Order: sequence, then structure tokens, then C-alpha cells
Amino acid sequence: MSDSNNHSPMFDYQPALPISNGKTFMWLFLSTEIMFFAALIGTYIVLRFGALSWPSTHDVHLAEIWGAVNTFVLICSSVTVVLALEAAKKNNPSSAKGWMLLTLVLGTVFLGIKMFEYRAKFSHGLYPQSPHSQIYEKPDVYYAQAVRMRLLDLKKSLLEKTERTEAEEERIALIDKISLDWVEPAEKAIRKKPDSPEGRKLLFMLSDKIYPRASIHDHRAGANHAAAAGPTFTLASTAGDSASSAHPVGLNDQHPWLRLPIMIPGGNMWVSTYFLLTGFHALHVIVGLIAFAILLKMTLGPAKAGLIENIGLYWHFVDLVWIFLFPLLYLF
Amino acid sequence: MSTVTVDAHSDDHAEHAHASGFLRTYVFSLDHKVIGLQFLFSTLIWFFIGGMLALGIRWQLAYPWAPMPILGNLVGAAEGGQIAPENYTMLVTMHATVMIFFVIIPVLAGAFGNFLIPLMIGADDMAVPTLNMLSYWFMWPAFLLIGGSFFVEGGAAQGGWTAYPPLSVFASQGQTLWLLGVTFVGISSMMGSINYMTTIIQMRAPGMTMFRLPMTIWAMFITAILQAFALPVLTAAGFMQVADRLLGTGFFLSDGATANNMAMASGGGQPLLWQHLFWFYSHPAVYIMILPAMGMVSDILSCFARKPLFGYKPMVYSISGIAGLGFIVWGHHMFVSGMNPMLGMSFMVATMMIALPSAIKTFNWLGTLWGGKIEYTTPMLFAISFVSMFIIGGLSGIFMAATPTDIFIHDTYFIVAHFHYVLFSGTAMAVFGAIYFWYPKMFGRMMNDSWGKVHFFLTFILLNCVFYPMHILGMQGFPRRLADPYQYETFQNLLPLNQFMSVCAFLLVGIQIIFVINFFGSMFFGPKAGRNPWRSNGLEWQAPSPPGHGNFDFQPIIYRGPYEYSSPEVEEDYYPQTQPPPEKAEESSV
Amino acid sequence: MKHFWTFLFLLVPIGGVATFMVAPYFNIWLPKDVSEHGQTIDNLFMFILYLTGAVFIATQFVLIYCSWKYNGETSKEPVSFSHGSHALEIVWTILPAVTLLFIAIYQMEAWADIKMRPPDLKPIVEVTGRQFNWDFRYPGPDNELYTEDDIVRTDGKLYLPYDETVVLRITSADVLHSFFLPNLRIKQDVVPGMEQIMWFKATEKGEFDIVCAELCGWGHYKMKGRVYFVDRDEFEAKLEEMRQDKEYHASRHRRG
Amino acid sequence: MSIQDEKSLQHDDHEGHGSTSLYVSVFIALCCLTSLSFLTYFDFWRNTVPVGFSRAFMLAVSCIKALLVITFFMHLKWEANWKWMLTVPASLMAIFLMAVLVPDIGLRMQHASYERMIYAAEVPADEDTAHDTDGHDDKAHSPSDKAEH
Ligand code: HEA
Ligand code: HEA
Ligand code: CUA
Ligand SMILES: [Cu+2]
Repeated sequence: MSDSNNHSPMFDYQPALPISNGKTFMWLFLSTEIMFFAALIGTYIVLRFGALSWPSTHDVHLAEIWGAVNTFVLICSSVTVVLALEAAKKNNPSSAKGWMLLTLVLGTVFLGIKMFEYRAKFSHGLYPQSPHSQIYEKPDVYYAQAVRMRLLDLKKSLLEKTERTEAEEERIALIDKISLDWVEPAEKAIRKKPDSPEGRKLLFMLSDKIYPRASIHDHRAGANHAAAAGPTFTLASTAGDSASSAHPVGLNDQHPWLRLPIMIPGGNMWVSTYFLLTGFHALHVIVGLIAFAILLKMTLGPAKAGLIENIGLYWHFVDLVWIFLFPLLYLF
Repeated sequence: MSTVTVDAHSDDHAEHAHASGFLRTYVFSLDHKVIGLQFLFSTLIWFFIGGMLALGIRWQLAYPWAPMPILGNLVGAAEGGQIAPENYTMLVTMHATVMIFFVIIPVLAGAFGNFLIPLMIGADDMAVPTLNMLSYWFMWPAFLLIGGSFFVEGGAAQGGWTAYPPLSVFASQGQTLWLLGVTFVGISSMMGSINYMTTIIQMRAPGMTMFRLPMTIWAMFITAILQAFALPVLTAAGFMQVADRLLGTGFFLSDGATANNMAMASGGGQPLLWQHLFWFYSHPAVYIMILPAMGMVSDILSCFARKPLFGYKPMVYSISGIAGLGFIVWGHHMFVSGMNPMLGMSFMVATMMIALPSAIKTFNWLGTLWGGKIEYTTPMLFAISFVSMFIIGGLSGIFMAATPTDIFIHDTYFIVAHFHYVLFSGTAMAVFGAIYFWYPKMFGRMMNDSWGKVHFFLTFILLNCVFYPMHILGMQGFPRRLADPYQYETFQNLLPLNQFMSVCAFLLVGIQIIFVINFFGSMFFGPKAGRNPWRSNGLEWQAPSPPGHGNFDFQPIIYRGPYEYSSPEVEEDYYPQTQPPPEKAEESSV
Repeated sequence: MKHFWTFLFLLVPIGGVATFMVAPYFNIWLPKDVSEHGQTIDNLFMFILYLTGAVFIATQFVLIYCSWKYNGETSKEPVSFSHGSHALEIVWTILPAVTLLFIAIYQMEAWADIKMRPPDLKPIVEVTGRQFNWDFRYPGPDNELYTEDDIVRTDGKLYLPYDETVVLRITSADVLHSFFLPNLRIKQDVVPGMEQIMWFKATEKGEFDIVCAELCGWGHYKMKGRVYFVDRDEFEAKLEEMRQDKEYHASRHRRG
Repeated sequence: MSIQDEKSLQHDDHEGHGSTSLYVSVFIALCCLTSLSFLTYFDFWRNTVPVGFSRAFMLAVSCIKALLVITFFMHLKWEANWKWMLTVPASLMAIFLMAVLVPDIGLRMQHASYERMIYAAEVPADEDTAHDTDGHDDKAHSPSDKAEH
């Protein structure tokens, strides 16, 4: 991976490429990395565009702005690496070190933002599958049941307290209201006549009340929502989408402490691919940061230029991957 | 080149020279030769284990549900030595896993690749020795994970070596260990292959142009490329399957998936996705498993036919062709998997075309023998048998490449026959030959040739008895991976034939004792080999046997290709690559 | 025995061919074919067998000839110092290329017939693979699947009319299986989440094995079924009988 | 031979390709391109530009950015012909892999079984004709099973 691993050669060789072994090695390594990310990104693309439904960024609390900022941060760090290399070549170790330090800081900032984004997902229960996941792909009896259980849990813990504040009393009232007005009618209807259209509609409305974001994408041709909905039923999200960019507000947004199960068609696949892609990218960032930290311990003169160049190549590649991940994950 | 590596540590050299500690010399050695031998010994031990697992399979097929003597306890059968059905699938899975990931791939790329590449191109070591060492030590987590998986609850992986989801996603704990193990093998191969490529591109001795490289090196080079491009895809797919198993993602599970009558909430994926990603690696992998063998066979054939390799350049182009085409044929494993039939058709055409470079290679080997002066040494016998057997294995590939016939023979013993002919009768026999051939270089002593011939004779006869009948089993539709195929009326008449094959399989493993004794005995009692016992041209034979630190005691300079046997220019029937042409002879002395 | 090894290698083509010659006498051969398209597959198989057989024999004999003629112990001829021949290379590139292309194109039609040109018929039965059983669902009198009058059988017995093209809808309830009818030269993996159709025409009455040919768990080996080809009338009668059979009457639910 | 190689190596190393000003201008170009992604924030863009075009546009922007990084930051502009050998095959293969996945996985809903479709989370229509017999979705969700305990 780096020239420092090279031993002193004993013989004359006739290299085929006019570059050092380290650089050859790095470029070969990068071409394998292309294949690695091709598999991951390819998976994402086919799974996503073949899916019947896919959440929009708002459904899953993905803010484009942070993706863009992160893109910017990585681009900056790419520049600083290049400048560090230039400085090292010009035999200016202290300036090289400065640029390198800046790169390290930028990389850390990237990871920080990424962590912040992950936290936002986790706090809304957007995990792949159980046990923490709050995602339900469709509103059915199990969904209603899960909502009821969550409400019961919340209520129980509130009731256990001997001294309740005003706010807590209000919470209890709200819980009762949700149970009575939304959960119970839906569950009753569906119990009375399994799978009746009325029951299913009530369930759907329950989920829409809690989390009115299950927006419909145009590639969801097969689902044919709008037609089925007819005049009697309008999704809050569709209404909101066309009129303005304001996010529709549901119970979970109004009262974050509720953390009720949420219905996001295609949600599980979304979390799967999102964490897969960004996770492996973040791992690569971490490896890069470790490399920078090691570099920082050295005197970054011309003797180290080859090493800096190789690690820089790797870092640019990590940047490249993000350049593609950003539109694919945030803008599409 | 010395000017390129400006920053070589000055103390590095000293460290090399005074490598005195046992650990440094034999365990964590940076020397490519030691690493190669480490790979060789590890793979031989796993070869034995894989053979034992095969015997478990054969026992069950010959005597279904009969308690298995002795071996029963070894291969993890139930009480009483009987093989439970789930243990049978476990045997099959682990047999293939061990043979492919722990034997064939590491013995070719790891053992011979490591040992031969620097020696044959005139380098003192690999480009990055540290990573080379790590590539061996990354095998150990894999050894431990997969070896250990036999002892976890539920036993080792049982999803077949192809690990098709959803079954493998729902399978017991052993499957996770399997996936992690395979990932470690992958990391090891990655490090190795990038290292090999760098070494071959950058560290050839002066005069060693690309078209003077021995076929072995060409094959190793192309193999490394195959590995480098194909493996990352398997690694990615492996991680996805691990995530499906542990994190509840749903890459390979369709919506509404159920397992063991339990519903899975995750979903949205597609089981076929795994098959595509898996075969994107594993089809190139079958060429990873044969190209180095082909390369080594080419060297051996040319050496003992005392004749230049026929059609050197076409050989090189055909290996490259195999590699290129190898990437676009993976779908032939999926003809009946539910894949889009249009895709199937295009994969079929590509698969047919990949037989072409193999044909060119085969004919060139025959051309090499034609008009030679064949010396029937043990390595040569193995090499000739490789050609003979590879033709059988390759031709059966044509049946399967034809999509309509594959509908019938897919997942029958016809396939099993095909790949044992290319893998065992092909690659494994070539590996035996290569061991006999390069043993003098590895250990400085010769192996016993007479016992070698006995070993060859018995192995050759027995392996054909074991694997050839599988063709006609497959023709009758006898399915693979079936613990008790005699459940089906259609297949009941095949029991006696299976018993015959099983007996031969037991003998086949049994007579390997000849090889084991010869191998270890010759290390101490074999006659000392000089530098060049086979009168071979290859650069490696100009180095001392065994080569010391730095490989060569002179600066190798190459004047010609490695196959100038019986050249009219010189008296002897060989003409080493380093021997200066007659007119220059006075100028330099070797 | 200077030519010992030549004789050993001679055993390969002899044994190889002999095995295929004697196998039919031991009743080990392509199983009886009772389907229309099966004949195409068998012909193709035999065609490739003869073709590769010829290549096999030819190449083995060249090998044997070399090993006999150019044996270092006996051969007096000097080694022919040659690095290859351009003309030969071209010949043995083009010849196999043409052969292979021929096989490739020759079979496309068969493949398209079997997999790509579905007849315009409604599925006569839906086959569902599940660990470790084959379930069959007949549409019943209204000829629509998933209606009240569906007939669901879980006893692994499939009744089909012979001498007419039938369309099967196949799918899986849990993991991969493969619906393999050796006597009809039919094999198709069933994939959960995916519905596929296949079609064939049986030419004979009788009962045959249904084999599961894709590893599906510990019970893979015992996941067998039987298919019965009967007259159309008999088939109708059988359906009626099954419909009366309360024990097996369709549960209302799709996946039982 | 090796002498010659060394010469070319040194040549390579001392050639002053790229200057700080060049890198800075590339950087500015990259920033501008990145800011194009904010277009999606404008109602005008979202309401008038078709999704397909918008996606193609965003991807094109990414490709340009990637090219800039590769040619200038990764110095490929100044490298010899080996750069093609090392990058083109991998890229082609990557694209091929993705393309082949499309018919089977990208279009998987064309063969979707019923289990798949009930995941579509359709808003129930008033008369549910299509699925009047599909009783049990009980296999669809297990977390709720767990929630019971
Ligand atoms: C070293 C390993 C190796 C090699 C070299 C090959 C080589 C080939 N393989 Fe094989 N294959 C495997 C290992 C290998 N395979 C394994 C392990 C499996 C099973 C995996 C599993 O499911 O578990 C498999 C499965 C497999 C299948 C899938 C079958 C199925 O599951 O339904 C197919 C289908 O096309 C196939 C085809 C081929 C072809 C066409 C070649 C060609 O490259 C062969 C070319 C060679 C020749 C043709 C012979 C020499 C040529 C001549 C003498 C010239 C004249 C010939 C003609 C004109 C025809 N192989
Ligand atoms: C390289 C690969 C390889 C090799 C060498 C072998 C070797 C053997 N295989 Fe295997 N086999 C596979 C790869 C291989 N196999 C694969 C990929 C599968 C498919 C699995 C699946 O379906 O998932 C399979 C499946 C498979 C089956 C089908 C099972 C089924 O589908 O139900 C059978 C059945 O007979 C079988 C038998 C054998 C036998 C008898 C041998 C014998 O040839 C073994 C002989 C063993 C030896 C000769 C070893 C002797 C030991 C030494 C020489 C070591 C010396 C030691 C020291 C020096 C320390 N194998
Ligand atoms: Cu079902 Cu095998
Ligand atoms: Cu293959």
C-alpha cells in the first residue's frame, strides 16, 4: 500500500510502468474498490428502482442540505490533500503538515455530520428491521396492535409516577385520545370483518395521522394509489407535496416523545440500502483518517511525497464515491 | 529501479540479513518462499480434511442411513454414527468450501504463486512483503471460523457452497461464520493478488519482457486480475448476507418472506440478486482455480517433451480471452433459476464462446507433445493426465452451456461430474504434478520417482472410477445434494453403481498415504537435488536449491523465453534463460 | 513395457466410450421422455454427445499417439524445434468457433420455445413449493385461481390431463425449490416473491416423479411428489372428486 | 534498459504538473457544481422539470465532478497510457454488472407474486374487487408478533 513497506531491492528490474511500486499498488487497489462499490451501488439502484414504493427523503428525515454540506466538506479535504502533496514536493514540511491536519479535521467533520444524520434516523426509529425499528411497511392489524402496545407502554410508565406534572397529565390525556379516536375504531372495524375495506381505510388513516409522509412516487405505477383513493380519501402527504414544500405534520412530529410506529412503504429496504452505502463509505473515511494520522507523525518532505500521493489517491477515491452517493441517496 | 524506491529503510536490509529468530524465519516470515510453503502445508492439511468430508458424502450415498464406522464421529454425525439429513448437506457444503476456499485457491495462488513468481521473474521478493505475510495470516481467522463452525450449535453451514438465500439467511449460526470465513479468505486473496500484479508488472529482471515470461507467471498474472475484479463483488454480497442475517435488512428476501413458518418483516429484495453477485465472483473463480494449473502444466509439458511450448503467444492471448469472457458468462449457472430467458440466451452464447480459448490451449498442448522426446517422469505423467482429464471436464461443460439441455441436467450429477473433472482430475492433479516438479526447488531434495509413479497410477485409475460414472448418473437425472436419492423410484437402480464409486473413493483417499510418506520422507531422505535437476530452462532453476535469502546469488539477466528446449544453437537440449547467446558468452560468466 | 503409460492413457477413451455404450443395458440412460419438447432436448443432448464424443476421441488419440510415438526411450527422431504454426492456430481457432456458434444458434429455437413463448392459456394449476412439500391449487369450475371454489391439495399428488398443452403457475412459499420432472425434461426453480409460468404437453398417460432439485433445507431429499397424467375426462372427474373431498377442500385463504 | 526507465521516472517526478492556482480553480468549479443540487429546493424546478430529467441532470453533474477530481486531483491528466489500462476495464465491468442486474432485480415486480403485492400498502379502495379472498396477511409482519410478548 505504501512505499514504506518496500524493502531495498537487491537486483535491477525493468518496470513496465513509469511509476513507483506503491503507486501501482494503489491504483490496482482502487480498481478493485471500483468493483466493490459497483456491487453496492448497483444493488441499491436495482433494488430501489424496482421497488414498488420508496420513501421520499422527507419520509425518512433525510435533509439534502446535510448531504450537500458533506459533499462540500469532502471536496475541500480533497483540495487540502493535493495542496499538502504540493507543499511536500516543494520541501515545505510544515505547510504540508498544516494542510494534512486540515484534511484530517475536514474528514472528522464529515464523520461528525454523518453521525448527526444517523442519530436523527435512529431517534425516529429508522433502523433496519427489529428490534428497534419502528418502520411498518403497511398499515395492518399488526401495525395497529403495535401502536396500541406503544401507547400502553407510555401510559403505564406515566401512571407509575406518583407525582405528575401538568404536562404529564396532558400527555396521558393525549394518549387516551389517540387510543379512543383512532386506534380503537380501526382495530374494532378490522376485527369485526377481517380485511374489510372500511377497516383497512381506518388503519390507513391511523398511520397517516401518526406519520403523514408516506408519499407516493411516480415510479410506483403498479400501486395506483391516487385512483384507488378517490374523492373520499386524500393522503395528507400528497396534498402537501403538490401545494407547497412544507412538511405535513403528524402526531409524531407534534409530540416527539410519542415515537409511535410509523408506516413507510419501502421503508425497510430504504434503511437497508442507506446504511449499507453510507456505512461502507464511512468505513473508508475512517481508514483514510487513520492513514492521515499516521502521516502526521512523519516529516512530510519530498521523501514522503510518494506516500502522500498514494494516500491522497485513496482519499480522492473516497471523495468520488461520495460524489455519486450524494445525488443517488439525497436527490433522487 | 533502485532509484525509484528512494526511501527504503536502511535498517530494513540489516533486519533481513540477521533474521535469526525462529518466529521471524518460519512463522512471521516476510520471505515469499517461506510464505509459499506455509500456504502449501496448510492447504495440504485442509485437503485431507476435505477428503474426509467427501468420504462422509460417499458413505451416505452408498449406504444410506447406515451408521458410519470410525469416520462417523469425525465428520460430526449423529449418535450411532448415522448421518442425519441436515448433516449430509453440511458435509456437502463444507466439503466444497474447504476444497475450494482452503485448498484449490490458496494452493494455486497462495502456495505456488508466492513461491514461484519472484523466482521466475528474477525478483528477490514480492513488491510488498509485509502484505504478503498478512495475506497468509488472514487465512487463519478463516481457518478458525470455518473449522470452529463445526462445533457451534446447529453445526456448520448447510446452505451449499453457493449459499443461496433465502435458505442461507434463515440457516443456523454456522452460516454467519461461513460468510465471515469466506470474507477473510477474500481479503487474503485480495492482498495477494494486488501484490502479485505489482510484482509482475514492476519487478521483472532486465531482459524479462512480458513475452518472455513463463506461462505459469502469465497465468498467475491473469488470475490475479480475475481475483482483483471479481472478489470485491463477493465481499460486498457477503456483507449484505451477513446484514440480512444479523441486522434484519432484506437485500435477498422478497416481501412477505417466511421461514420455518415464521414471517420475516424485512423484505423488498430479491433472492436472485445474491445469485448474480455470487456467480459474478464464482464463475471467474472457476478460472482462478484452473488457469494457474494450466500455466504450470504448460511449463511441465514443455520441459519434459524437451520441446518449445507450441504457440506461446496464442496461449497468452487465450488465457486473457478466458479472463475477459469469464466475466460475462456467470449467468450460465442460473439458466433455470428464474432468470430472464433473454439474459439466459446471451449468457449461453458467451459461454459457448469461452470454450474457444480453452480449445486453443488444448490443441497447443497437444502440439507441444507432437514431435518431442517425452520423458515420463512423475510430474510429466500428472501433466499429461491433466490435459486428458481437462478435455473430459471441458467437453461436459458444453452440454450445460446449451440452455435446453441444461434444463434437464442442471443440479444433477452431470454437473458434479463436470466440476470434479476440471477441479480434481484437472487442477488437483496438476497441483500434484507441480509439487513433484518444484519439490527439489522447495526443499533441495528430490521426491522418489518410482513411488511417485505408483501414486500417479492408482490416483489416475481410481479418480476415473469415482467420477466418470457420475456422467451417466446425471444423464438419468440423479439430483445433487440429496441425502437419500433412493427415495425416488426413478433412481433406485443407481445404488450399486454408487456403491462402486464410493469404494473407489475410499481407496482413492487411502492410497494418498503413498504421497504423504513420499512427501515427508523425501524431505529428509531424498537424494540431494542440484540447481537444475530437470535440465529446465526456467529462471527459477538457476537459483540455488533451495534458494537463499534474496533468491539469486547473481544478477539475473534474461536473454530469451523460457521454452528454448533442444535449440539448435547449443549443444545441450536445454538453454537456460540466463545463459548468454554464444557470441556473448565470453563477456559474462554466470 | 516401454509404452506402459501410453496404454494407461489409452484406457481413457476406451473406458469413456464403453461406459456410455454399456450404460443403456443397465438401464442407466436418459429417463423415458413423455413430453413433446423433451424430444428436442434429448436430440440436442445426443447431438452434443456425439459431437463432443468425436472431439473427445480425436483429442485423446492425438495425445496417445504422441505419448507412443514420441516416447523419449524409443523415439529415434530428433526433436522438432518449433515454436508453433500460424496456420494451425488459425485452423483450430476457426473450426471450434464455427462448431460452437453452430451449437449456440441451433438450440436457440428450442430454448425460446420452452421458455419464451407462453401459450395463451390460463394456468391449470398453481404449484407452490414449501419446506418440504409440493402444494397444488386448481382453479375449480370457474377457472379462476383464488376464488371460493379453488381446490387445494397438499398430498403431493398432481393430476394433469395428457395430450394437451397445460400451463402451470409456479411459486414458492419460503425458500428456493426446483420443480423437476425428469420424465418431462422440465426443471424450474421456484423463487419466493416471484410468480413464473411453465408449460408443456405430456404425450403419455402414467405416473411420474416430481423431484425437488434445489437445496431447500434438511428435508430437501424427501420433498417428492407424483404427477399423474390422465385423460381429460378422467381429469375432470378427479377434480370433481377432489372438490367433494372435504378434507382437502380449499381453505379460503391463499397460503394455508 | 533500466537506465532508460530511470530517466523516464525522474522525468515524471520532476515535471511540475498542476499548480496551486489550477487546483483552486478546480475546487471552485466543484463547489459551483455542488451548489446546483440546491435546485431541487426550488418549487419552480420541482414543479416544472420532469423527474427523469432532473435525475439525469443531477447524475450528469456528478459525473462532471468525478471527472474533475480524477483528471486533476488524481493527476490522471498527466499520466501515461497505463491510466486507461487501470481504470477503463474496471469501470466497464462495473457498468456491465449493474446493467445485467436490471432485468432480474430491477424489473422484479413484473413477476411479483401475491406476497409482494400485498406489501404495496395500497390505500383501500371502496370496493375491493381484486383481493376479496386474500384473507390472511398474517405472514407479513413479525415484529408485531414480538411486540405481543
Ligand atoms: C476449474 C473449474 C472449472 C472450469 C475450467 C470450468 C469450465 C467450463 N464450465 Fe464449469 N463449473 C465448475 C467449474 C469449472 N468449469 C463448477 C465448480 C461448477 C458447478 C458449481 C456449482 O453449481 O456448484 C460448474 C458449472 C458449470 C455450469 C452450470 C451448470 C449448472 O449448474 O446447470 C456450466 C454451464 O454452462 C458450465 C460450463 C463450463 C464451460 C462451458 C467451461 C469451459 O471453459 C470448458 C472449455 C473446455 C473445453 C470445451 C475442452 C477443450 C476443448 C476442445 C478439446 C476443443 C473442441 C471442443 C469443441 C468444439 C466443443 N460449468
Ligand atoms: C477442488 C474441489 C474438489 C475436490 C478436490 C473434490 C474431491 C472429491 N469430491 Fe467433491 N465437490 C466439490 C469440489 C471438490 N470435490 C464441490 C464444489 C462440490 C459441490 C458442493 C455443493 O453442492 O455445494 C462437491 C460435491 C461433491 C459430491 C456431491 C455431493 C452431493 O451433491 O450430494 C460428491 C459425491 O460424491 C463429491 C465427492 C468427492 C470425492 C469422492 C472427492 C475425492 O476426490 C477426494 C479425494 C481426496 C483426496 C485425494 C485428499 C487426500 C489427502 C491428501 C493428498 C492430503 C495429504 C496430506 C498431507 C501431505 C498432510 N463431491
Ligand atoms: Cu425443496 Cu429441495
Ligand atoms: Cu461457470
